[in-house]
Amino acid sequence: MRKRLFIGGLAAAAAFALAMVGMAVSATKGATPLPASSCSALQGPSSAQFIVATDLPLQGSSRAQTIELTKAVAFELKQAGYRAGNYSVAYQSCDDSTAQAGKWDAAKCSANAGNYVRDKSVIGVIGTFNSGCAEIEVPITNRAGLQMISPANTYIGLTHTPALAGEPQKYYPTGKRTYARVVAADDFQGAADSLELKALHAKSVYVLNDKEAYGFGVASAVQNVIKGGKLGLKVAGFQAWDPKASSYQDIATKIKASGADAVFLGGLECENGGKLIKDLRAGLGANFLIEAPDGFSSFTSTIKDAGSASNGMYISIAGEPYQFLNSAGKAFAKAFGKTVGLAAAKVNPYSNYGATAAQVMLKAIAGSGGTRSGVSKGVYNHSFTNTPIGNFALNANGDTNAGVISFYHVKGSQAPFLKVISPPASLVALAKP
Amino acid sequence: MVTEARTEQLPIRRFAAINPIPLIGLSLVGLLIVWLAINLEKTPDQFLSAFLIGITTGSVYGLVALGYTLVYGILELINFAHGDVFMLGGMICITLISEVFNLHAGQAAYVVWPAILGTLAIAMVGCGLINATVERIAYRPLRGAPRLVPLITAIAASFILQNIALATKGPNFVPLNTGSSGAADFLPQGNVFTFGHGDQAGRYTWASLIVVLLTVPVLTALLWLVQRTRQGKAMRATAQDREAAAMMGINVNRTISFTFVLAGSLAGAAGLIYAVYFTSVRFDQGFQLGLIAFTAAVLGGIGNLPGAVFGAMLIGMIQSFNNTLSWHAPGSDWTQSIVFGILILILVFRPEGLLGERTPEGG
Amino acid sequence: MDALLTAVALRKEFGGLVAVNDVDFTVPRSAIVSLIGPNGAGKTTFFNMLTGVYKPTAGAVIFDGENVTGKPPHAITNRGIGRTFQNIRLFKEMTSLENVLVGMHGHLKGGIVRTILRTPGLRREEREAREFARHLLQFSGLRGRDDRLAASLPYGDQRRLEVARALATKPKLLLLDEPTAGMNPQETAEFTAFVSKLRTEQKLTILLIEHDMRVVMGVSDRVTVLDYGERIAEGTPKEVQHDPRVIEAYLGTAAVPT
Amino acid sequence: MSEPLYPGAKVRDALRDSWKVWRHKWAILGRVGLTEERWRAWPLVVRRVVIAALVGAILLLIIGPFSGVDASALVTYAVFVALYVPSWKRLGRSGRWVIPLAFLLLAVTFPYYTDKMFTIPVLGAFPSTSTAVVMLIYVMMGVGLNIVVGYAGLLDLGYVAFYAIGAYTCASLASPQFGKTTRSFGAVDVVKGIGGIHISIWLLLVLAGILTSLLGMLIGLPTLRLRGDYLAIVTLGFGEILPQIARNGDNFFNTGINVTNGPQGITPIDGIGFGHTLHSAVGLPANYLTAANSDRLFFWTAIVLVLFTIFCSLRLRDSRLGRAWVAIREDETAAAAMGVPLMRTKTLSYAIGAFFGGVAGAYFAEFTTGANPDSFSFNFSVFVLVAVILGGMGNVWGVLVGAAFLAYLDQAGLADTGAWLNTHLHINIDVPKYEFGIYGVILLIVMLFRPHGLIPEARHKLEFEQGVADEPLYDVSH
Repeated sequence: MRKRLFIGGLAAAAAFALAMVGMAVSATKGATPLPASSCSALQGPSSAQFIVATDLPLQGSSRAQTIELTKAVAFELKQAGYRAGNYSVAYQSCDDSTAQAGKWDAAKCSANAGNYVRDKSVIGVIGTFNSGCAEIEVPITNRAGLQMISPANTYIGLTHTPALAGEPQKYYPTGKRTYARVVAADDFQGAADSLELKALHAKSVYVLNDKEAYGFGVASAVQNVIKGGKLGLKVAGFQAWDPKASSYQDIATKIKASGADAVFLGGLECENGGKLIKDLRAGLGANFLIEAPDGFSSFTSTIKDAGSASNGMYISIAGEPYQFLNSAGKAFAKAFGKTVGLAAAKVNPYSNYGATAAQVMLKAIAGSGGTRSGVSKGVYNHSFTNTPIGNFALNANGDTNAGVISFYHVKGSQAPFLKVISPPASLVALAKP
Repeated sequence: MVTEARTEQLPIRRFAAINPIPLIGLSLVGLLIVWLAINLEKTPDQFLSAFLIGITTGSVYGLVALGYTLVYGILELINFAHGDVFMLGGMICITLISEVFNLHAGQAAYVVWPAILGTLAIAMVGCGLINATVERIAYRPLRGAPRLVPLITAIAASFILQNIALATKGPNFVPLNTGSSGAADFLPQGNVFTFGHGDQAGRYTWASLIVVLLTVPVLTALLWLVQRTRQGKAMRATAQDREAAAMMGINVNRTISFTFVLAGSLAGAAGLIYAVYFTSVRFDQGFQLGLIAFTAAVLGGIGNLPGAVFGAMLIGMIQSFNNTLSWHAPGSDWTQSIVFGILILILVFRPEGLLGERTPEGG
Repeated sequence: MDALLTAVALRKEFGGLVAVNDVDFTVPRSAIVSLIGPNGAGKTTFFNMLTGVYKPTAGAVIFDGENVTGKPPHAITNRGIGRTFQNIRLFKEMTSLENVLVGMHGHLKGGIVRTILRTPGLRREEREAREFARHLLQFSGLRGRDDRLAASLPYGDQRRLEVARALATKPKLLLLDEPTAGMNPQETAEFTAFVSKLRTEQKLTILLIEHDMRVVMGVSDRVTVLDYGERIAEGTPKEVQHDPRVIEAYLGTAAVPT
Repeated sequence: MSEPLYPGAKVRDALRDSWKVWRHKWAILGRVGLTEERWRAWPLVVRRVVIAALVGAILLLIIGPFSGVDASALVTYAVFVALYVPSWKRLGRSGRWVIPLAFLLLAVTFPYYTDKMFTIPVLGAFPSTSTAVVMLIYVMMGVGLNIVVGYAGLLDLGYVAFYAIGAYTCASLASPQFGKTTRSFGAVDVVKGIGGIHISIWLLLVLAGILTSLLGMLIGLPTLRLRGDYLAIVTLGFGEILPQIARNGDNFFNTGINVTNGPQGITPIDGIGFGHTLHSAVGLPANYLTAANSDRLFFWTAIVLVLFTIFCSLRLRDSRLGRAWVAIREDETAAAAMGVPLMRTKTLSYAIGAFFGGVAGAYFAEFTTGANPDSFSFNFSVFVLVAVILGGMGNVWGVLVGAAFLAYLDQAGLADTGAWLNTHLHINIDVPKYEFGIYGVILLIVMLFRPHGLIPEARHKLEFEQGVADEPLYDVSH
């Protein structure tokens, strides 16, 4: 009996010893890829020192845009030969959405951020797409000094102008900024959207939002600018639409009763935006002024879901259309469009932002000295010229000085470009709560 | 040890002590009426719009609620999957209308109506079969099991049906072509009547009326079926006492299957109406709407057919008034909470529903 | 002999149906009283009102000098009324011992904190409870079946276990609802003896619903007869046996119990 | 055997009977000369060696072709043999602790070896430490829900409500959420001058538990007298209302009162840790979020929480209260007639189940550094319920395995499986997309074929062994 126990004990001890040996023998060569459960396979040299990851929602109705965006980043890295100065850099595309939700998911964002922080090969992250997701990821990556550059986040409080208590410092527990964005924040869009409403002879605007971080933010920005009183507009009402509702006739009735002559849809098209537009059209008439921000900028989805009801609505997007791009931007759109099989003018504006974010990131890595904190040094208070979105500078908060918003006007099954607006600073300042 | 005094004066009277619950209920209803009256006075057009929207939504809820009530009446089972059967019905209809029959605006009535009736027939048969299959697989093998077991498989069935829709139709809203009334563009788009004037004018479209007009004959036919026909008698007998019904020579399994087919085809009909009137369906909408319909069924007294429709109308109205009215309405942010709040209050304080009768406890 | 339990004008209506119609009823201390009547006479409904399962529509139940009308079942049990059920209602997935321990619930004290800390006092209480439970099982003739699942016991043993479980509530009054239903004559005889033993050894008062007239006549001190929810007779077994209304009631029904 | 009712019946019966191969193993083995008597005549150790060898052979057949047998697989097998073959129990009192302690040791050292382990066929790599943290949190929730569903038999479809309350308690009291007041109590590394209430997360874990159990009682009192299915639907209702309150709680009925931050959710939450004083004095981690081995700290803390949950759960099961719960589950009327106060006992099960849900929610919020209204959907309630049912209602160990497995599937397993299927079968299916459909199938199969779960509670097992299982699964004629 005793002897058998002894043998057993010996076996157990041997097992643990083996385990320890196994642990000791772990060869590391090149970058450690991020887990396959949320990220794509490594693109670029497998012996690369560093990884740049994109963090985007690859499922749901923004899929078309985000997939193209990942391709733009990959394109940019490939153009650079997967090198940033003296460092070789590989690329992985990570997904922060779940198919069930069809959009970004809080737990997924947090898990992804944890993965980036832990994987010491990750030197920078391009993302996120949704501001709500950024609110979760930025504090986590900040603690590890990991720089993020977003091509799409527009929520103001992430970088400046507190909308909520503790913003934006609460996103930077280390006190050092590690997040920047190459896209103009909602205050620009809110000001431009209000200006455009004014230009379209609206007098009283009903502001809707989808009760999402992004939609609520941009809707609030519009509301605040209008309430600022400089434009002579007024807010007829401010309310949320429920993405799960079967009909929005009730909202249409309310808007009609409020005497509004325009409606602003602050939110995402995938939150039942198609049905919302349909019911608004039905209740308010074919000529009623409907304006939506870049949450509706996937024109194909918007037009498909809303059908003929989308006809005549205005959609704003941060950034410039193809014809307004400088030569670098046009060159990018042509070259990139060729690789993904799109005409240059059809390249989604977000692809330009993605490529720009990638260029900023590569430039920062080149001068980083190979450390995460080194990357951040190359981002703030720097100017960037001849990027796919033109020339711009990032200030100490990580905000861009290029606040151009372009407008599109849906006609039939097309959404041709209408104009660009660069809102004056006095109006932008009104957007804060 | 024995207190004689207390034995002397026995409380031999009815235990009809003052019950605060009906009082609270009545005062709540009173407040509701006052609130509605003030809104009516302030914004009559808005009130009328809300009322008309409520009737239309209520009709759709009614058709779904009938399915819940039928199944609950016979099996005492909350068929969670019912809402998803309804959603599949909507999907089937949208697919048929836009891809098979290819209906669009400007087609003649003799093209549109046969196609719609054909779609209705296919959806009803399809959903009936789906519902019966669910019963066969998920409920029948568990008959006699503790009550909670089929409830759990009902949730399982609901998830499976949702995923079938997800796999075939994807995660986004599946839309139908629409016209200027917001309803399907091949339906008549004109107004039955308009009210109010100027910018505030409201209107009632033919499409809305058709929804209500479709519900009425379905309910009448159903009532006739359950109360007048042999099959209906078998259903009622099975609902009363399954064992006794079996002894009387009723094929209990077949009767239950029939009930599920019936409930499913009602869901199919509701699916069609939803498709042509609300014009877009997503894979996960059925569950939510099913819960609302279940609330309606409970509100009217579960197991009671006219009660289900009554409850559905009420829920439709409450939702619509809450969402549409301006004066001190909590607004659509709280609709879901209000509906579930009603469900909880009714279940806790009046589980037999508004139209139901108290049944012998444990009888 | 004072009354342990008195029911005064007890009444129960289900919807419009009167199941028990203003029945007066008394169980004297240390007596064995039987309640008989044809099927559907309202006996079990009456029982359920005594034990708090149903709230009476009207009337009162006085137990041991206290008005217990409308009190919840556990409160009535803890005041000293133990019961068995017509269709055996054991906790089938628990062992015999655990079944009996559930019966002792009201007499044990362990709360959440003490349970999690498992204090010495609680251990002692638990040990004593188990001892007492074993003793009860033995008394009820279930020695050696402590750890059998209730569902796996033979029918007669299940009946005994129900009684043991009811005894665990430390009752003053024991209500037995058709305890010999489904038993063969030998088991019935054994059970009758067991009931008598309960009175003599446990000093219990017993109220019995019973169909088997031999049991009723064999052990009862008093018999009450219910028909259509009304009390139609009351007296000693002899008196009741010869009451014309009782004979009519029983002959009038198709299934005359033997 | 009666006539098959429909074509699928035969398949179903065959599936249902498949485990009988195991029942009739002796009849089968007897053909090749190995009778039960002969087998039993062998010494215990020999028998165990044979079984261990069989297990090894089966594993080799499974793992070999898929991922190849490497050192880690051999070590795993060695550990299994070392634990299984010697009869540790015969060592007396101390021997009883060998296996539990070995498991504990394996669990605690998990972060050190998980990335060195072999690949599990189809499912992919061993869970990473951060995945393991989530698994442990789900285990905690599963064990908590098991007290309500498994012990007391009350179907709770709104468990997510408790989880949400826990998360929001933690999030709002350890973040800049209430920026107008500045209170700090034991919190670590609060950003200077940021405002808000900052209470130590350790305290908040307890507070979240207490608050949720109070809320559990509040919900329980009016509703617990309802019948089982009505109770289920009422809890579902609460589970739907609470997220809406979270979503609209930034501006209650236009009063401007902001409690939950509405759709934005509350983020980030302060760090959890022992502070810098304790760090420099005893070396305890100052702040998990900034520590180099952040994940491991979260993991070990989660292990402590899970152990506490299991400990309480087991103690309660074997107590007066536990017996009362099972009695209520089996027969409410009889339980009441035996002196069990129904309302109080049920409410207690609710409160205790809620307590663990709340603590788990708070810890999860801390781990993900945020509380977001989108996380609290009905699906989550069902997820935890599936974990309880899959493992075996009432059985703590079963629930532990069920919840851990399901959480692994949710976090990584399904995605890995999908990737494996797509590469090897040359298809293109997004497997995680159908996560809840897969859970639906699991629920259905478990309920139809193994209603007591994969690892039934000891008493159910007893029943199976006594042959009751040959009869219909449920006794129709009570």
